[in-house]
Amino acid sequence: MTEKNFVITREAIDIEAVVNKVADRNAGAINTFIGTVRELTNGKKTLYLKYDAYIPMAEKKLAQIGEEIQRDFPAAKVAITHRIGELAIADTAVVIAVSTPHRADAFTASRYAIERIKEIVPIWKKEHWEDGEEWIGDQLEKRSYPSGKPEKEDL
Amino acid sequence: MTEKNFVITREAIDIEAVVNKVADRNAGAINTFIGTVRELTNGKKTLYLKYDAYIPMAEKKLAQIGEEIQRDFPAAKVAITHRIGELAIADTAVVIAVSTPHRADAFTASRYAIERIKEIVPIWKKEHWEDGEEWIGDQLEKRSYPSGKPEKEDL
Amino acid sequence: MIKVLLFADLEERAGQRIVEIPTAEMNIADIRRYLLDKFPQLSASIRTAMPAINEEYAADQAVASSGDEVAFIPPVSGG
Amino acid sequence: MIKVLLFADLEERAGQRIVEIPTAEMNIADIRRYLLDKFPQLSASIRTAMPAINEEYAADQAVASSGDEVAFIPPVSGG
Repeated sequence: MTEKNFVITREAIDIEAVVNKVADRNAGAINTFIGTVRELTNGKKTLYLKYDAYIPMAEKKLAQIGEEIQRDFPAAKVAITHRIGELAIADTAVVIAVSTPHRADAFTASRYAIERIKEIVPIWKKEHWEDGEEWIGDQLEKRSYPSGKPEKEDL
Repeated sequence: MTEKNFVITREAIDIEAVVNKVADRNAGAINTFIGTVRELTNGKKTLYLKYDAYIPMAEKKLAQIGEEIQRDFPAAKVAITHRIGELAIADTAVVIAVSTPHRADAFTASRYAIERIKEIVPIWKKEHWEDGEEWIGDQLEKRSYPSGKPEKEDL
Repeated sequence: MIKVLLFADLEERAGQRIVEIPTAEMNIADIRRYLLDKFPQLSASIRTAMPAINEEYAADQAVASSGDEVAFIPPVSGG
Repeated sequence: MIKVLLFADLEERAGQRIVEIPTAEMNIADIRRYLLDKFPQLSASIRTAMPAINEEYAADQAVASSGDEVAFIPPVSGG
């Protein structure tokens, strides 16, 4: 898996280009997860978003997610592109593509990748509403880090 | 949901065009399942495939799958394109796109759609190997139909 | 006249996709017998095929009328 | 000299992304204290930020040396 399968970009993401990175003669299934900017969250209207990232570490952590997937599914191919900068409603923020010989694994791995992005990849989203703006933290809302950092097994 | 979200075609499938059909201001997630032609199945080498379909009924059954998904996830948008004719290794046979406000539902619905296609949509695949060819039946391999037809609840 | 469609290996074995039965009414079970009489080579395959009338799956007891389109659908393998 | 990066609300509160600490060695806990001393307005946020050294998450006891890049990573929200 080459490093350029895991990319942070300021440009609009070409979905087909990400999918093509994982195309494979022995793949029977490709699962693609596309994260898009939603207008309404809990009834509150988003005007636009800004994403920022610690780019080199973010690309490294995306690649790590790819390696974690290949540990479970050695035949899998993974590509992830995340966009940063200002995004409008319905814009694509992230595209994950995973190919595997059999379809169940592609679903499992793609789901794993998006959850893992929300755990370990240094990317931040700032929501801009009509009445203010805020950096959004920890969308997983599944755990807090009382020690100020994730436990070893989370990273 | 318009009927043209559910299409049988003889042309190569434009993945981005299928995804665009489900784009939505209130979608936060789009899951895409892409079925591709795999070269090796149980060690046997496929040269190419031929798909055939009962086209009007197949499009109707794809639309029915979309309605079944909306019964469970009313905010979901669904589009499915299945290609027929002769396909080469790594060609795309089917593209399913589902958008939902929240990501878990997009995964669930997309998985449901591909399993359901393999149950009820009148499309057939003929594998061509070096030493022969065969129409492939019931890839689910989960049930047989002793009565010669699926039970009512399967349709 | 009832129009009957055969697909995949059924079509291949029969050597044709469309069979026209010159009758006003016939139920699915009788249509299956009619086809087996005309194409004995369908024997194994037509038993596992699902019948449909006018693009909806139908039971063996369902009756097709003149103008209806009946189809025999072998186990599907799309995706 | 240790280079420290602040992101998201940390950057906004500090008014800068890069802080340079003129020292040969310092552990993460001490770097956090150094930053709080310089930018008291980071108080709430820096406690929930994860430290990293040279692009890998690191513990509070980990020691950064001159030339290393330390980062404080607020709860992430990509995807």
